[in-house]
Amino acid sequence: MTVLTLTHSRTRGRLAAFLARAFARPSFVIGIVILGLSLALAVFPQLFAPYDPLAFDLQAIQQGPSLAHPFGTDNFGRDVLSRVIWAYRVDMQMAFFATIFALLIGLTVGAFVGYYGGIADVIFGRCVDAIITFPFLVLVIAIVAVLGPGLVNMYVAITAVNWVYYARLTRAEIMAQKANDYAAAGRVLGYSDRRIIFRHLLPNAISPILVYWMTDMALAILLGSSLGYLGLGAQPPAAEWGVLIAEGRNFLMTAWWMSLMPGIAIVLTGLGFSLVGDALADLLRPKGR
Amino acid sequence: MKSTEKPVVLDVRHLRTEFGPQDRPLVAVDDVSFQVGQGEILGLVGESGSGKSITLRSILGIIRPRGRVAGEILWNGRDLVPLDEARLRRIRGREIAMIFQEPMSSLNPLLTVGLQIQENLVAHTNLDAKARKARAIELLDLVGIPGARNRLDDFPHEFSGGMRQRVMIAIALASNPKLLLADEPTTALDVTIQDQILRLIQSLSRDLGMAVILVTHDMGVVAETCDRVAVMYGGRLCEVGTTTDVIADARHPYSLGLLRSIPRDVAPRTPLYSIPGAPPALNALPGGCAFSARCPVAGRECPDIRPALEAIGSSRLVACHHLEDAQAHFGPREAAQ
Amino acid sequence: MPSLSYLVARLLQIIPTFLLVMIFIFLLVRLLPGDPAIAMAEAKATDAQLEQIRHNLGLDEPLPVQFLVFVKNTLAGDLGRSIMLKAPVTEVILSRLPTTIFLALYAVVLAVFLAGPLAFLAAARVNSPVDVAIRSVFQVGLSMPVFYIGLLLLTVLAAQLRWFPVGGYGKTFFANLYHLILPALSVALYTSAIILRNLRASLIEVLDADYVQFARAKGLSPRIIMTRHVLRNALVSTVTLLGLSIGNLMSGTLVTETVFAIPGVGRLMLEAIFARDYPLIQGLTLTFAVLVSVVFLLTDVVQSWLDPRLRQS
Amino acid sequence: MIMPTSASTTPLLSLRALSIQFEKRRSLSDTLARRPQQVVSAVNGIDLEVMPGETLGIVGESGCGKSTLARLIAGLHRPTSGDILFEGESVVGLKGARRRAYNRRVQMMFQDPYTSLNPRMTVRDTLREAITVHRMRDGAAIDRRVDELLDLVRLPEGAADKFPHEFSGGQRQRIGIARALSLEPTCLVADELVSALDVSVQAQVVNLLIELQDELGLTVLFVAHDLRLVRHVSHRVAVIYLGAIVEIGPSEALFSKPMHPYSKGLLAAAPSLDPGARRRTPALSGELPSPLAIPPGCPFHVRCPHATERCRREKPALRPVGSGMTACHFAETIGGASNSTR
Amino acid sequence: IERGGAMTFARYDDSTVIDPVYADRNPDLWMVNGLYETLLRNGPDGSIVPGLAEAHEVSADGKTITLTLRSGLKFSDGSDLTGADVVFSLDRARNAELGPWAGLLGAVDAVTADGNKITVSLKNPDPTIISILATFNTGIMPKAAFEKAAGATDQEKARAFFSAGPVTSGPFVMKSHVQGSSMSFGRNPNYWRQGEDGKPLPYLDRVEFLVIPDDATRILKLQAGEVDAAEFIPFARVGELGADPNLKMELFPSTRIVYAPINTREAKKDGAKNPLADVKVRQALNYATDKSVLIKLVTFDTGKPMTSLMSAATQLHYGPEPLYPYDPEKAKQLLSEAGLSGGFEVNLTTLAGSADDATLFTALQQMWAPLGVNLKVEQVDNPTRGEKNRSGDFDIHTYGWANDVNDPAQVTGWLGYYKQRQAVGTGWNNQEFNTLFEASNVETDPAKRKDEYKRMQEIYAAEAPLLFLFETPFAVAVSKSIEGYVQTPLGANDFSEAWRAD
Ligand SMILES: Nc1ncnc2c1ncn2[C@@H]1O[C@H](COP(=O)(O)OP(=O)(O)OP(=O)(O)O)[C@@H](O)[C@H]1O
Ligand SMILES: Nc1ncnc2c1ncn2[C@@H]1O[C@H](COP(=O)(O)OP(=O)(O)OP(=O)(O)O)[C@@H](O)[C@H]1O
Ligand SMILES: [Mg+2]
Ligand SMILES: [Mg+2]
Repeated sequence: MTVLTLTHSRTRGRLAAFLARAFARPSFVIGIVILGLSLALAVFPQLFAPYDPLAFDLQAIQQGPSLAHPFGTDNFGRDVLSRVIWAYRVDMQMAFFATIFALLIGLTVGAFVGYYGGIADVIFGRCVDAIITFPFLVLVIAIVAVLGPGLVNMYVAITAVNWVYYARLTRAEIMAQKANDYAAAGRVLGYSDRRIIFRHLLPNAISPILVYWMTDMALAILLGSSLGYLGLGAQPPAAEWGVLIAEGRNFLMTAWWMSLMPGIAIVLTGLGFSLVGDALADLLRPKGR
Repeated sequence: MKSTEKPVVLDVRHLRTEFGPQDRPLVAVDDVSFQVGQGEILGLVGESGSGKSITLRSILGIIRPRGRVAGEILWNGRDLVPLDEARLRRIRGREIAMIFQEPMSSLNPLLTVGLQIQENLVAHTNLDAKARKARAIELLDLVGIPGARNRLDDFPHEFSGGMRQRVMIAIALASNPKLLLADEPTTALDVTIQDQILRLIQSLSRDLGMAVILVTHDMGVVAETCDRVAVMYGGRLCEVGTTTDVIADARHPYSLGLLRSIPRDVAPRTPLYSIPGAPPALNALPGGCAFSARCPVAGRECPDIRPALEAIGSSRLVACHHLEDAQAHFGPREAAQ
Repeated sequence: MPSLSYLVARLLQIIPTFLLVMIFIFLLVRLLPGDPAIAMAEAKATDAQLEQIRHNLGLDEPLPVQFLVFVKNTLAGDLGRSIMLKAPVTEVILSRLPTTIFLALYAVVLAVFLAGPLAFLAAARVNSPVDVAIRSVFQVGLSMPVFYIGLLLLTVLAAQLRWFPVGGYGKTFFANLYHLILPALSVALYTSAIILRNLRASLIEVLDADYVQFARAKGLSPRIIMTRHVLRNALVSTVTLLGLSIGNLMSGTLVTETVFAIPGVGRLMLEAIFARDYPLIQGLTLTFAVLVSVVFLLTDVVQSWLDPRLRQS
Repeated sequence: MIMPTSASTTPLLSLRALSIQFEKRRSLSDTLARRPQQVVSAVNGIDLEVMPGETLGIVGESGCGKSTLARLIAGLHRPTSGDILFEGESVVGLKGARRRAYNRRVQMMFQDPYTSLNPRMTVRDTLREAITVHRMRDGAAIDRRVDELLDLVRLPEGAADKFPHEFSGGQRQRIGIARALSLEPTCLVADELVSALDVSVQAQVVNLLIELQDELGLTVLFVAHDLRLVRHVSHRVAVIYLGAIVEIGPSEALFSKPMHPYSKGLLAAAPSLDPGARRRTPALSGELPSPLAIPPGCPFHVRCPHATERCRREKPALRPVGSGMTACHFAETIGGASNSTR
Repeated sequence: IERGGAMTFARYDDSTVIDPVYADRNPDLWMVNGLYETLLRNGPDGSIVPGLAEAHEVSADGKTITLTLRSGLKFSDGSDLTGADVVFSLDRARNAELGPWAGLLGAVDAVTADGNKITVSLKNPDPTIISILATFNTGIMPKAAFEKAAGATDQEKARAFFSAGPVTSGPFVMKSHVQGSSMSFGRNPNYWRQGEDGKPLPYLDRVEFLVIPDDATRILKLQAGEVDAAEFIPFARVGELGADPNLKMELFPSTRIVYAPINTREAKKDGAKNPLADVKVRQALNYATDKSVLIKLVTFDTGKPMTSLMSAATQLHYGPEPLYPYDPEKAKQLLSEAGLSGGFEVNLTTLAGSADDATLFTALQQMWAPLGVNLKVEQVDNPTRGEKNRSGDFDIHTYGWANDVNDPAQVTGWLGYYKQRQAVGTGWNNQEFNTLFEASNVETDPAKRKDEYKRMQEIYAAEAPLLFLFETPFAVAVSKSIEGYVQTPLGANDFSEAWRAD
């Protein structure tokens, strides 16, 4: 997860030192614990969920939290805890897949545009403007409507918009790094542009982008939930926090646990991403001279 | 040690400034004592990180967060260390002014130069707006900024580095301070501009009786400008004396080494002297002499026993256990290295 | 103030952006499955009737022709007639826009008032319990879906405590301030969290900057240092961020307006999409683009007013 | 004075009327406001020959074009006009393998020890990369070569696997030198190699440079603003003012008897170590004019105490005066006259 | 007690243009009768009762209808309502160039007026025509006032007329309208009808409408007492609101049915063989569906199983018992007869964001799994679903329907008549059914027509081109202090006899 894209084993020592510094921060530890747990829940929901998230139990409709159902049951008698846990799988996937391609595309485009500048940069600038001035949610909704709802199409939609933000960020970082003498040194040493971009500039430019990625993953969950609320996100009967909240919103007064529990899950996960992101931002900030 | 016959305005006694944890502090300034007389220019030299800037900042009480200052700083007999912010504020900028090391980043980029000069006058004088403006123009004129009248409304980025440094000096001089703390006012500048600024400071000190502490690490600047010089190493003073004495006849091994590494009176393309080793980390200084690890004449006791700053002759203080050895080691110039 | 030619240049730059936006949206709506005719007459019409409707709407023309007509009419200031509302798009948008703008501005103001002072507090005591507490609370705002915040606010503050009305909006300015406080708040929480993060970070940086230290060395009063030296500098980057987040904010209104029953352009956009109301979608998208561009422009102006270095481009 | 090690008379590097202009980016609003295109003339018709094995010092005020010249030679900029010949062949605008071959011979070292090394690569990575890209060594020989280089620049054992931030400024400069040397170049361009360092560290690096040069027979272009150092290091020195050479000549001669009024001023302004020899007035007044608007005639006339009407009109050519060349109409009358001893 | 007062009503969507001809969305057409009175009206039991016309008469050949206008009828502005207005309104209503409803008057040849005698002559007998004259699209508008409205085309005029606060013939006048937000109706003092207490209708002085699209918010608004009624209460909350002492939870009988068209074509859109083309498979799926569970889960026991293709509240409905009672054994048997005991995959196209559809899918998936039917879901928005329906690109999809006309022909034609809409897009093409439908549309003998309808409903039930799901009521929560509000089986909002009790 850190920046250390270097392949050498020597980096391990540095990584260890980095981790030592990171784990000395309570906020990072809390964040990492949250994310670790979330990941575990996402990968092995069946180990944690006490019930089948889809099984109706018409005898136990909308029961409040109890020992049998710590998070209560929903309007079909499904166990809310199990649904929230299974939703981790969908939402963590969403966090990852909705951002990873944007990250990769943005990095590549941003790196090239930032390095070469010129006409490509001008065209890029106009495209960025157009995409940014375009109402984000509208674009996503439209793309989802064209391709049909469902997670994969949602990823496509979010990526189509989101890569711009990564590209902008990368471009700026690359331009800043390019001003450093080590980039000029690379040219004087006769290195190819590709080597300079990917081996020298990018590893140095990547920290803020990774930090942004962290927050963006939290945002992706939020966005996915909003789309779920509008019915454009995850497909039923799969549980997804936004969908769960949307399902529960009619019962805020009578069965508050239906929407509150997934709400807490979203906030907690978002908190995890942000805490880790903030800590990374701090840790990765280039040391002063 | 007495300075010259000039009355002492600043008397720093056992100044100690530390950062970081209480139990394992980083001591940036360690038991530093010196005096500055009226109209005197005191040079403070030493390599990067030796604590020069922190010494100056400690005097004005603007150590960045979590720095702790101890000792006495007697300004015209009044101790500045225990003073609260509000009282200090009346001294800062009015009686004691400071020029920062970084001319590029020390001016607020969003405010006009005129405003940045005049806000000093607002804080420390009761001149009215018109008078303030007149004074601001006068100040810019004084530091040699051409067309001063038209430049009040310009922003810092519209000035070159040298001019910005001069603007800083103008700001510092706004309320006729009695003491100017100049932190490397010329490092960022070219020789010709540096020259202009040093001449300016010199003439102000001479003409207005302003005391100056001039921080630099360039011995040439000291030689051309200062009356006395204090050499710092690892947060401590290792030698204090008149400029002539120190330049021509340094005693401390560090001062000697520093002077020796400057290429003067050596054949071209011959090896220069250089002090072996690297500067120490300030939080891992030996209990004794800070320079002992790099000192060519260090004895066994040096790392453990701290040499006191002792008077040698009438106008010089040196902190070293092995003055004679040093003299012998560096001895005649030819025996370099 | 930035020069006139700078402003003109900025405006000229918007042109290609707009053309791109127009092409995007034109193609996008036509890629959507289902067309206005189907959306309009959904259940009841026969295929022949549908054809008739399509013909009436000009949807049977080839795409390039439709696009040219669209561009031509748009340039003439005519955004067409809304299929769904049977009224000129311009008229519809103009009647709905003020509410949304009001909501967005209200949210921005709330966000700034929420985040500003607290950012100061947090930056003044970095890593103290106060700082940590402030950041955590706002963190929650950052990770809650707008519709959920909205619903919670509605249920607790409006329906239960009856402090505020449940949704809707007022007729006068002050009535609106009262009516829209919850929706504005639910949008503002997110934005304020972002502002807080950014402002806190730049305050910390600025508080440590040489020119602030220098200002202290000049013996200036803390009040002057704070306002004249610290705040202004910290604002430069925050203003950019605020401008950028307007886009997000507008997207936020889409959901908020639905939850809070506010007749703004956000909700209209949703309705238009679901009705495949091509002219309305196109008109609204252009409106969004204009709004966002104007905000960016304003951001630029404010920034170059704050920061003289930006004045000469 | 030690003469260049090679007695060859064919120059290693020749610059022919070399000029470069940077067009300031013209924004749309400039176009709208009909502001004219602004052009920075960073280097203005420099003619220069560098002999094999010699050290040529280049001095001048900040912004006069020293770095630009260095970068032009290293191939980082493309000249607007003029030519650069390396061993008699033009090297302007080389691409691909030919450019690589040129850079293998002509290396550059940078002023800033903090930004000129990739902070995410260990010293070994940095050196290995240079060696492998140019196929200087194969297999195990690569690591041996790395150790050799580190030894050459006197870096302690174990330095190889550290990252740049674990080194002091002087050590970093030595890494930079090792990196340049890894390609076994014939010519080094050192752009303010030691300006960022403390005096005592400067000495170490300068010593190393001189030593290596003598050992390896390198040609060095030593760009700096510390006149005392330049004098110590160089065989010949060129003084640049606003992108043009105003004086060039053997180091000792130039320092003891400068011919151009600017050289004189520059030397006088440099602080001497003699507290006895204090001046009350600045050696040279006025600021360096903006390279956006270089004054007509002699570019120095605005600051020159001896300027006449002719200087305002007519640009003086670089011509032989004394043991070097000077670009001043009145070099003979002004030059040489009493310069304070240093 | 004095009946009167004002009320506030929370709607799920706003009206666009309330015009008999242009109303095309439910929020429009369900409001038309509030403003425009028809010649005839539907009684509470669905029978035809007099409206503006105090009497009507059908000629023996069924081709001429004669109506007599009441005397002294006035529009809301006080102008007289005359035969000319009727002719104008009916001619407009049957003009195919204008609105989507002209087809309902397709049989009309001419409309003439002579004093208060209106003559509608038909090209051919049409048994539905009387019902149409009681349907919103034949609401009577003021000719003079409409023609004075600004605008070149009829559509522009209609909008201008509407937004100016139109002159009306119904119980209310429109006072104000803020698009997307609110609307206000005021009392029409010239309305002709009297209430059961003998006082002139309507009782209410004002009806304020607020548009609140979000279900939860609409209910919160009602619970907070800011509105007096909220429509389209999600069935999930019917129980909760019913228990609220301040509210009456009204479940108005409706003609609304929820069903799922099955693609009966031999091949799917992509060319693959379609197992659903086999009637046995369709029947099996119907048997495998436990409607009572669906009714519990989706409608929270407010719904009823379907007994015919049309709701029980529709005229000429025939359905002695619920269709396809839950019988998994029979389903299994039918499938094996169809050679599909190994199971197969079916795609259910649902409406994105619809909680009901999501529930439906989840339940069906669980019910059908034992048969080896692997149910997949595809969520789309409304227009996409419409497009898929029309292009036959689906297996099964969800749909709902409510009658607009108080006659079975509309729903029957929509669901079963191939030539109209390929039997609601299913591609089901039954010769006998089609013939019966065509005959019934010109059948003037009510008894014969009833028989034809009985037969059609039998055929349809047996052939099962639909998954028959359930009928649902219109759920409206009304404050205890409001009396007399009715939503008709056709969905229309009827405030004419409502009043505030406190
Ligand atoms: N806020 C701080 N916290 C911790 N350490 C500090 C702080 N400020 C300065 N130091 C340390 O104190 C030491 C002295 O710093 P100072 O700035 O006085 O050096 P200097 O002699 O002025 O060096 P230079 O010539 O580079 O300006 C340095 O080692 C520095 O790292
Ligand atoms: N890439 C560039 N684009 C535009 N102008 C440039 C560029 N590089 C250098 N310049 C300008 O050319 C002039 C000469 O710059 P250069 O860096 O060569 O000076 P220098 O003598 O090395 O100064 P210093 O001593 O400060 O390093 C300066 O005015 C500089 O602003
Ligand atoms: Mg310092
Ligand atoms: Mg340079």
